[in-house]
Amino acid sequence: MLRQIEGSRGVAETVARCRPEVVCAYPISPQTHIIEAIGAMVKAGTLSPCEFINVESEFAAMSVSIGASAAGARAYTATASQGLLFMMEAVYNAAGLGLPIVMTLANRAIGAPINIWNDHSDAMAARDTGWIQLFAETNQEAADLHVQAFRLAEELSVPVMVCMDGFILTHAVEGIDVPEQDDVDAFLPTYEPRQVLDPAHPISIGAMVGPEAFTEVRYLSHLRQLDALELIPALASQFASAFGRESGGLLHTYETQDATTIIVALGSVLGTIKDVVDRRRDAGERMGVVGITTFRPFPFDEVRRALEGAERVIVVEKDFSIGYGGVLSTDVAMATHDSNLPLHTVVAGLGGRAITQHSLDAMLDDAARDHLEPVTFLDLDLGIVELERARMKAQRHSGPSAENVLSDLGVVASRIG
Amino acid sequence: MTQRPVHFYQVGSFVVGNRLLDVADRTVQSDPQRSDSLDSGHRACQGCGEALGARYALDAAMRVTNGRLIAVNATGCLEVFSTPYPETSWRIAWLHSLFGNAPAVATGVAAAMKVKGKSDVRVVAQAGDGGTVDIGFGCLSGMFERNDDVLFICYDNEAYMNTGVQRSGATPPAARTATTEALGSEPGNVFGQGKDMPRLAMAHGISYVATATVADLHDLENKVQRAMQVRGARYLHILVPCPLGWGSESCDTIKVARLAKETGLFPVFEAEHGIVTGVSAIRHRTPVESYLSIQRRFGHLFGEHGRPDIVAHIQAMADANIERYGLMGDVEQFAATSGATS
Amino acid sequence: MTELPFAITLEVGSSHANHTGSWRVERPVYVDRLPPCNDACPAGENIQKWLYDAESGDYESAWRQLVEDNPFPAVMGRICYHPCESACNRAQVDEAVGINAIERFLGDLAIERQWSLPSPGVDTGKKVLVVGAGPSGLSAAYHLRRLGHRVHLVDAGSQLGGMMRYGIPAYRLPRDILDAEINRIIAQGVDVELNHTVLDIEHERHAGEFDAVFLGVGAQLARRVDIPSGDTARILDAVSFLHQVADDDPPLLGRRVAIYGGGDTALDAARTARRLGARDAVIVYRRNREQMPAHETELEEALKEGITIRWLSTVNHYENDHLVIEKMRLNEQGFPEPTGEFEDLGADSLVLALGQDTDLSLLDEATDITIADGVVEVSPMMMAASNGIFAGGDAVPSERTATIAIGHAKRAARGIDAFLAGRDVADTPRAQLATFERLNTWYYADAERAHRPELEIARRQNTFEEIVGGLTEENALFEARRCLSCGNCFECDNCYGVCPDNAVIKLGPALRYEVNYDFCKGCGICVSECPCGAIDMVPEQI
Amino acid sequence: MFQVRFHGRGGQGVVTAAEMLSMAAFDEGRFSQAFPSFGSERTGAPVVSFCRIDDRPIRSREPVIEPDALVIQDATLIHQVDLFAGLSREGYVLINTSKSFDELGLGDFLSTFHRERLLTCPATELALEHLGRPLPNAVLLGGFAALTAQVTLDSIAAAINERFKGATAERNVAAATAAYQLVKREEEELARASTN
Repeated sequence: MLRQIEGSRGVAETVARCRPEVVCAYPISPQTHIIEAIGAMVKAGTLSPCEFINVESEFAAMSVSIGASAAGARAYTATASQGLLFMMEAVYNAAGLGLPIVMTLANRAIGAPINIWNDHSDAMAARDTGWIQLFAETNQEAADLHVQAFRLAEELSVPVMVCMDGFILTHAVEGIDVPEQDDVDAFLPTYEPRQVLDPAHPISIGAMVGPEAFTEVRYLSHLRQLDALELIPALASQFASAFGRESGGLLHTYETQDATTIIVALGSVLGTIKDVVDRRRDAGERMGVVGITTFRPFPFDEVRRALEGAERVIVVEKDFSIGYGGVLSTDVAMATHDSNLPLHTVVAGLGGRAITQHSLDAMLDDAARDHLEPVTFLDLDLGIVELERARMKAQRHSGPSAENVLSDLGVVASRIG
Repeated sequence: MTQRPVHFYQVGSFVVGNRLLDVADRTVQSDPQRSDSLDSGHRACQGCGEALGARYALDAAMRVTNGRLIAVNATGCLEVFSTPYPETSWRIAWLHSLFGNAPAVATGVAAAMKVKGKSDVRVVAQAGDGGTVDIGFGCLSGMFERNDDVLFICYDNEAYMNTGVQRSGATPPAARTATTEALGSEPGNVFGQGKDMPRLAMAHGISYVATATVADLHDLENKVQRAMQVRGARYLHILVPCPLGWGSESCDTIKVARLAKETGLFPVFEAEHGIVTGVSAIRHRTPVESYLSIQRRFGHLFGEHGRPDIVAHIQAMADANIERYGLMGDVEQFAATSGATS
Repeated sequence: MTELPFAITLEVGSSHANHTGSWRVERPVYVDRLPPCNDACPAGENIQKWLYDAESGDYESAWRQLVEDNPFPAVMGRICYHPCESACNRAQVDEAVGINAIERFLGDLAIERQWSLPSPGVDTGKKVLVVGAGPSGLSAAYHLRRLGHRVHLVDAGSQLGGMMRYGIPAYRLPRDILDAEINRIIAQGVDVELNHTVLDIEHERHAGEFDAVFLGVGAQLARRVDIPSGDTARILDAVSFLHQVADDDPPLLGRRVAIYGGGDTALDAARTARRLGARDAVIVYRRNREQMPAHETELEEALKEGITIRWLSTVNHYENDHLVIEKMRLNEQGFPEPTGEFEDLGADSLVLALGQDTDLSLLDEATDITIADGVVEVSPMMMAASNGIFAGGDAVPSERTATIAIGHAKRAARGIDAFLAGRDVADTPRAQLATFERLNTWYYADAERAHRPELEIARRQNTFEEIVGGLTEENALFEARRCLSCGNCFECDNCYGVCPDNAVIKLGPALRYEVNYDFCKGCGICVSECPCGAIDMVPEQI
Repeated sequence: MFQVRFHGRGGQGVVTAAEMLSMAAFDEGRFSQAFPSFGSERTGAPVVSFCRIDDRPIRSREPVIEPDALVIQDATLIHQVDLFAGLSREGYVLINTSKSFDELGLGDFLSTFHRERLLTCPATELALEHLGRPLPNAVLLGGFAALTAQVTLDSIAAAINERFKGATAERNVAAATAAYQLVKREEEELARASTN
């Protein structure tokens, strides 16, 4: 049933219907509403049996999940930003041990300077952990992806991270059709662990593996992710037939069939971009969009196919590898390396800066005039940058840049969005 | 002639399996059917106290739980020497995740058992002193505070042995390690405030906290048994000498542990809900020299350029322990607490 | 369970493929060492072994082990000077194990329960003449019967027992106990002939067609010195004095009795005199306490009973009612020499306890026998003459105690058996000594010795009641369990328990252990933690 | 598409107001979207929230830059924050105040807008009267319904009942209804004034 609810609530209720047996979390904005809601359901007994554990850190949150999963329980947790980094050692470990934990990542920037607002730096930091990473475009998809995530994780014995934009989705109230319990039960069988801690059949999990076998272990993990490239679309179509809506899959294309310019992006910004694209198509521009849902494993073939026929690719991404460039752009470039398709990176929305249609239009106008740089920072205030550069040049003790920039800007609280 | 009951046995009750005791009253280790939780073929050094302590503790736990046991292991010597691919020495359900998260992983296992209605399966988490008092302390404290149903066992060999004997929060004052060399005016480790993990555990008010050494098997097994008889968070701190890191003879591992107790440097006691309820009395009070001088890590305190002042300082610490815990009880009581009655 | 994830997950038991034994440079090896008690026992008892049996309450097995070597547990449990206890390693922990007391307990229990000695061996048809029915003669008879030889036992006395009966007062050795153990031996089928003095051994041997002879004639002749004395002075020797008392025909001694000498016999005489009513029993001895040959324990008992001693004194002469004593002093060499100072000592009688000699006149006709210092020279197997004459006890060169005599007899019996079979005795090599240093005494519970009850002094004045009582079973058991089992595995499971590599295999009750050298890394903890030092560390041949 | 921007201070339920408006629209079978201007919501700090209402699915996630309506829950923000940024000349403004625009010093500025679309409502007073607490957000929604006719008072009441329970809900509904009537009366007065 469609209801007007907050994204976090939609995700929490969906996760609850996936019947997780152990849920533990440590609060961090903007993930809090999700775990608060699940905690309430456990307390109320509407989610049972389930152990809800308030841990002392994200490191413990993932560690508890590891223990629970290894002992055969369906484990779920959620985090964001600094929290993901704090648990990172355990995040790698969960993947290394092949434990099908599902975690929601409410995407948020990473400090310093500390910043609670949305971008994709955290997800990108976990890019190489061995987790499957799915990005939600809407709150409906965010909810639906969790149902598929548990099924995917448990079939492959690989942990899955469902990424949804912090605040933009987690705190947005909109119409969400939370998957019904019966449908979820039909779609998601009970967890049959590939290996489990059982006194009746003792095994040792987590051996030390040396050079003689480490490469093979890693390669096997890689193969399992490649298997996911087959399984994810299959699950998406099963989901579509079971729930009557399109969610998940490897990627979504929009108006790409005749497009000469294609914009590639992850997550909720795709909606804004689509509005822009619609307007510009009305104005006669042949423009399309590719929204990547499965970021890890990266669907090279599908991306290549989706971009065939385009003359220009513009990757709009909410992350940035300092001293290098766009992370997603690099993957897209890998996918299209044999065609010498011009590729532009547009770094946007860092630390929660709003990505407005107006700014996107300006950027696309530049592109149309072939003035778009290979790497562009949307709405970058060069004036501020120059001031600080000058300050630093002038004196050794120029003070902390972040604070300087804030004072140059004046009252930030007055900024809208 | 005073008629006294025959309550001593030929060899007291300090041996592993006194033939004059009922089989049931002998230690688990005397049992030919003991589980050998940690089995032959492991790669621990000769005379490894940790290998010994781990088998002692887990075999005892296996007996109490009738084999319904799952062990979680932190990274460290124990983990590395027991499970190098392709061989494991564990005969029990065992999981290794990370260095600092054993308590949390164990919490997860226990939660899984509870949610699956298998609460008869008990969970033990084990780590060295580094994984307990240093990198694992956050998770351990959280596990204690939530009173999760886990017995956490610290095998304390007083330094980071796995990485080559570097100083840990449990390294004693004046001890030489790779990162506290025996140089300068204050050779070896600092005389800090120390990190008294058992008392930190007691401060959480958990149901059971105890210390033990590999030198008194009866005491150790009794404590494991008592720990397994209660639910919630429990803590057992076992002193396990490391011949390599301590510079003691491999054949002296148990002797060194015994001296640690007999000198008062390592108080052996148990506590319930934060209150000390029993101590293992010192049987033959011994000056700390006899403990220190057989370990090369303290070698710089003796000989020509010895440091009697530092030895005196350490003796004072031992005396303070003896005072604090009342370790000078009479031997009868000691024998009794060691299960010496027939 | 489906097939496990590669490498990160492993099957139990897989580490058995890793044979860590290859690390070893030294290997532990189980040994049996000679306990100091066994080493010190003149009767050659396997004390550690019979204590081991006693510890588990199996007293009969303990007793049977005991009588393998000594047919007189009840007697020796009273009169032996127990060198075993002097050698006992436990003395260095707290106090020696009360071996003697336990021996007596077992001996008394055997009498009470009428356990019989092991039956005689299959008849060999050989005949052995045993001269003298003292401790050595009776023991020889016992051992020879067990070896299947026929034994003809002769003694000049009217009763069996020799010095056990005529030398040792009843308050130390009750007669019923003595009789019981003697009768048990005779019941083995020993042919006894009393009141018969052998004058010529060769003649006696041929007359009886004996294949071999054992001489256990003892030392019955009291040494005398010529002491100038008045005609009313009453002088007698300790040997005949004690003999008369034993025959219930005590001589009159008067109120004041002086005893001259410093051996156990002197003490026995003095204490006996007290029991016969003497108010003063004064021992006159020419040396000091340190040099006194009597056993310390006996001396202390005597002093307790009010015996007084004149140290460094000799009897110069004996007036009618008093002795004239000359004071002595020790010179640099420690020998006493006269001082010329004299004093009087009132005495109604003087008992001479100056040692005994052996009557060897029966050997006058015997060939190739060497007699030196009044005793018979013997081989290590106690052979005195190559034609089959053996000897033991006080008649041969050695300290003169009943225990030693019993030891002689056992060895002599083995010698005779070999002689009769015409073979040499294979002398079994003695194991290395189980020294105190090899023990790990931590494992032994603190347990003070359980002492035997003693008769209070008052009642010792006028009766010959036994002074020292026996142990209750409880205390005997307690005492037995104080044994450290030096050098001999008692299956405490320490090695099995303390091995960090589970490399010790437990073979089961009485089967002890063996080391699994596939996994033993040679750390040596089992050796250090073996309470009784029954494991050696030996270098690997690399 | 109809876009609304709410201005207020942390603690005044600015975010809830946007949410309730979106629910009201949702109840009327329309598509809507509400979201806060994300920040660490400390009491007293200026807060902005947004609501979009449309007849087709709403995809854009950008903040409302060119609002069709402004709901200003705290008049003290007027000179601190650029409240009117992007407001179209056709836009609506509802300010929680008992003062007049001139008294607020907005007279000249607002002269270029449609006067009848600029209204005030003493929501805090009404809230104090009905709830006993100065929570103007739900109250103002009643006024908003009257001013913009984007949603009916009934759907506002429904949203309030969805968001609050029991007495709180009833009182908020009552307050919102009062505000609705107040604003309606204001409109009529203005209309009468303009006809004269």
